[in-house]
Amino acid sequence: MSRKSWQGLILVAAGAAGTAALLGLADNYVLRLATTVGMYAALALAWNLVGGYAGYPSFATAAFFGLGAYTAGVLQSAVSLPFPLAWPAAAAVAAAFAAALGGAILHLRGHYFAIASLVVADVLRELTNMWTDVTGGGMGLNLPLLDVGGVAGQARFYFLAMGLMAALATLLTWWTDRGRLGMALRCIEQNENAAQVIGLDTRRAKAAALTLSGLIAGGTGAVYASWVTYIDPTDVYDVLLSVKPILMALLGGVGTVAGPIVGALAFLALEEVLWRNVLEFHAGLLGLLVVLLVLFLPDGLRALRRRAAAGG
Amino acid sequence: MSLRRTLSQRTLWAAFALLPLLSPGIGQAAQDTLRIGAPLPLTGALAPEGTKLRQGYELWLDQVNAQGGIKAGDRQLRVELRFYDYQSSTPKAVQLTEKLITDDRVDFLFSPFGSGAAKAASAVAEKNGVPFLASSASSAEVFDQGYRNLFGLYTDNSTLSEPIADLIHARLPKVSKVAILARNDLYPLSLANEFEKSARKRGIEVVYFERYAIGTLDHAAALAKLATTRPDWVVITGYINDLILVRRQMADQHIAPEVLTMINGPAYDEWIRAVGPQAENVTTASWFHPVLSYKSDDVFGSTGRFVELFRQKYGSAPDFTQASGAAVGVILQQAIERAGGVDRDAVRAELAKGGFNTFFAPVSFGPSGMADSYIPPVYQIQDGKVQVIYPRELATGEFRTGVGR
Amino acid sequence: MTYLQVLINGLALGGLYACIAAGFSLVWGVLNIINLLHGSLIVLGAYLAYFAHQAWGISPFVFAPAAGLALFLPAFLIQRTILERVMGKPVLATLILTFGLNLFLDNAMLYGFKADFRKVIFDPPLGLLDLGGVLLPLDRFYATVAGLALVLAVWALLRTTHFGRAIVAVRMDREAAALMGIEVPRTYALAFALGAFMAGAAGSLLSGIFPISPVASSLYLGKAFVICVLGGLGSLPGVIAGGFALGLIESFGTLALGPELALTVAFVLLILLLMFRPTGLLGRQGFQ
Amino acid sequence: MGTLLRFAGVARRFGGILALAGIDLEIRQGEIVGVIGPNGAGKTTLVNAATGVHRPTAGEVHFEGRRIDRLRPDQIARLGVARTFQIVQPFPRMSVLENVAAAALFSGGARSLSQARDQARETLAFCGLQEREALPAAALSLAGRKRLELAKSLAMRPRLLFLDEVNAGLNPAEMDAALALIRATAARGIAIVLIEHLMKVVMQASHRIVVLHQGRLIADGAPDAIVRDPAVIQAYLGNRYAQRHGTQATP
Repeated sequence: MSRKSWQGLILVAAGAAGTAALLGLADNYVLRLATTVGMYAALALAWNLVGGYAGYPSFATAAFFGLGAYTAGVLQSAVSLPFPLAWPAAAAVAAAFAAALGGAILHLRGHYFAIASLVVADVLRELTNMWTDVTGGGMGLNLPLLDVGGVAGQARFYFLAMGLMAALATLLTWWTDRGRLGMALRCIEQNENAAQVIGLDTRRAKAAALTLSGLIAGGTGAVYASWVTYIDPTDVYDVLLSVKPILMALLGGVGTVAGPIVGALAFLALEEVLWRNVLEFHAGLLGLLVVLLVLFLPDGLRALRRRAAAGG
Repeated sequence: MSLRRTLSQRTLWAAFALLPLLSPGIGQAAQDTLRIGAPLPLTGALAPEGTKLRQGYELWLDQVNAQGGIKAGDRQLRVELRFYDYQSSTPKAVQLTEKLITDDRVDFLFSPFGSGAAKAASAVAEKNGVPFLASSASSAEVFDQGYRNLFGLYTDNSTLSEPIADLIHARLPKVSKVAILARNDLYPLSLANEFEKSARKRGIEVVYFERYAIGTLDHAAALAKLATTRPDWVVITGYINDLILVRRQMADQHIAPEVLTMINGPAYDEWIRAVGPQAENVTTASWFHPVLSYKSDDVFGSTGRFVELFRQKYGSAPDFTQASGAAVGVILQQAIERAGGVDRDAVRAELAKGGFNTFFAPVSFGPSGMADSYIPPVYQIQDGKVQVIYPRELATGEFRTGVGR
Repeated sequence: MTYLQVLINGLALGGLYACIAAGFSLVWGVLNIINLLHGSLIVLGAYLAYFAHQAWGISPFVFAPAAGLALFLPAFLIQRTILERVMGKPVLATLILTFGLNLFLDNAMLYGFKADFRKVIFDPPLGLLDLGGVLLPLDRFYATVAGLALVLAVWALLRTTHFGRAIVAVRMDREAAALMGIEVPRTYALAFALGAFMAGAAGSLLSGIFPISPVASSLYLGKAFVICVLGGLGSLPGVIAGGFALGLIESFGTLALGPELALTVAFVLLILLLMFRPTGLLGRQGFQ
Repeated sequence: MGTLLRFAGVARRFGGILALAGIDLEIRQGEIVGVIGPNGAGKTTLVNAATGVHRPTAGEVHFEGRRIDRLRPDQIARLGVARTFQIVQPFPRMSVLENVAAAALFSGGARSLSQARDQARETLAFCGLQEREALPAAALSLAGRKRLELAKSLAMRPRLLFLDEVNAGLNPAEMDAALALIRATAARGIAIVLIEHLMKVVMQASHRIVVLHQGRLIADGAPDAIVRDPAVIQAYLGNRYAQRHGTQATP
């Protein structure tokens, strides 16, 4: 079996073992932490498809996440659609938006693409804020409580739901990595002009990557909305929802399947330690952590492993 | 045992926080400690409000512990406040409320700041049957879930608009047009909606109703449009920074309606100092103000003494957020003392009975859990001073019309 | 009459907006770095002016250059030690690095200055000009004039002094400039420091009009983005055009669509511009 | 032997510069056409016009009777028009095999990645790169990278191939190998347009030579006729040389 499929097996085994252990032993707070890891792993994988594989620095993850959260929220509260329908619908809406966005800004490169994608979340936040009679605007939106057993039941249910999103994201990334789209995105990342000349429709490939990214981020947003039962625009369109997944992918190694997951685990562990001990100034220290990470880990932990493997 | 602050203490306490996780047994021995959980926004956009709430809590804690703790039946209870920073993010507030219940096993809970976070966290408290005192939630939507454990200190937003509308309708019948400019945010927006209802109820035409985006610094264009509608009464809702800006930019465009109502800024000294003479005759309303004078059978004894103690500790007069922090402490204390213990059902029953005579106001809770036992007074800035002009029995000044140019 | 008033309101902020965006455009054009730290630097400048006014009663409009100078050296050092290591690295590295720096500075100020808003209070208040019924508040007038003067001064500096020519040369062609004996790393540091100077000065001018708090830093960054793309990258005349254009758009946008849309209009415009005219009104093709 | 590619009045302007000023030219199936001309004559612009990199500002380009000058580069490539770059453009961090497999996958009609890799191995063998299959493209020598460009183009199973100075910078031994490869490629029925400065290669390989000068076609004919054409000499070697040596130029 090739190195990659061994990696795949280890990843699946670790995931299953971890899930079983957490379901059995952990109390609600640890389950909540694990759910957060699942959420950010999915978001990091979603970003990785565009930022890691195609090398396009997308800051639109928060926009897709927020759109998914609000679509699911409105569908469940106003139209009282049951969640098994609302969540996929929300993911689809986010994916459709991503495809449309792709058509509009994917011809831009470098800084211009980064800024355009960064600003999309702001626009969506303001529009959500403004459309009060549907989204509740500044007053936020309450979602129905899903009766899936008491507090413990809720914690387990959302841990599984978010775990499912992360698994789905991993599967999509694995399928992309080994398939035609993965090859196309790698060519685009390394030399987009040469990619066109060998007959690759780069616009379609990039749009496909962004659509997948939107699908995953939108679905994750939908699960998140039900999990917290109350969302408001500034919270679900927060720029950190775009930046943290990038940092996690960078930490774990971009353009790989396992990288974003490893990165999410490592980053959230760091943040939890940071937050638990230093109450006053943890956001500032987070900033410092980010700076150190970018300076010393250009392509993530895996670089460390590779450097270590090659005798440092 | 007051709240820990120095770094060494904090690391010790952090270790202490881990204890419950490791060995649940230890919890039982310290039974004569009352543990109250309080998620607070110490960083992020709501940091100023979070710090104010904490100051209120601390002042009450100092008084209680100075008097040897809470008398519950024959035992004296040491009070410990366990707080975590939820970084102004509502989901983290819910997460931390859960942690305070399951990990820190707190007996009672003070809610996070604001209506949104309070509503989200109240669901967790309700499911765990933990009485949950909301110090800063005033929107009716927070109390529409029929929760038994949720108690709100503030009266509904309509109690802020109705008194002023009555006052104007009675004193200035010729006031026929009102313009409303609201910050597009949970509490300010629901407040503006209440003013619209109150105005309509009395036949006052709403000639302008606009929302300004959070973070707007330049209101010139919005005010220019407002001016064209020639309103007699102007209502502006928002937080103190917004209201400083709007008041000054109104003066810059010589907009001077018969009545100018701005809610929650003008009652603060900070606002009066910032706008100077333009503060004249501006009306506002608020659940609390230092100028009030209630007698109370709580640790403070009276509004005046509370204000004095607050000024000694923090060097400035308390605003309604700081006061509400201390008020929920006082109410919980009285409920525990009446119940004679920390049993949640007994304390919940006492809270529901109400009749708490506090420095903040005479507080009883309605069926939904929202306080309905007092009318937030109406204030007006007269000669740089805050005067109470409504209700009659608390009034310290007469209602004046016309606003400085 | 309203339209005239709204026109004046829009123009009254043009110079100030240009000053806000000038430093950002310079750093983007010369170092090809999107400086997410810019908003916090503006707020820092505002605080310096606020404290100067509290302590010595200096007017923020006069204090602007001093506030800028105070940031010049620290910015030079930040570039030399931290940013120098990511010059030429992909967009992602520079964006995330400045995001981290911004998170740090923003929270340092939040921790140091607390989040509550502070206001420079003029006693006696500055008052306003009454131009035949149309009112122009003096604080905005001074801020815009001072802002414009600062931008033009920097523009002159770039065109006349040796240090200025070096920056322009590096912006045009980094390798060629190095061959001409220009010490490129030092020029990058000087350009970044000049950017910080403009940010500090803009902050000082701002503190004369608006209340200041660390939470407002992202608002100023957003404006700098829009003005820069609107007016055209890396050209100071472009920034002036962009500043006045944004002032008018916000002013008339609010009149037509209502105040809560002011922010949205600017951002939607930014996206449309990026899609159809990345070079902006006056600017040359941006640097990739 | 129908017309494969036709330029009809093709012009291309870059601001003030007229890079191509109305080119009329036809390339037939199986033909090797050499395109020569001094630097800046418009050779690469001609390739770019045909392969969609720069859209002509006037005139039309037809491939197999179908108009292609409005299409995107990837659409034209998939129709069967391949090209190499004057400055090599590999996918640096991908292996030699992956580079060629990509071309096979997107234009070479390969159904799956594994099929694309098989086709790639065939092409690599044909170009003599099979032992260096696992090397990253960036690790190849200049000659190796030039050959990789050719391999990528061949893996696209083109019917027309533009070789833009694919032999520049090669030593004589490498040049002979390249010449043999070009002939073997043409033998597979692929029409080749050879943009070249190396007279030795172009003279030996081409059935026909076309000369460009300042964006205009000044000669089109058999290699030995072209060399003696006064207009060509004048364009290449300047007026004084032509006058001094009258019309008989040295071959």
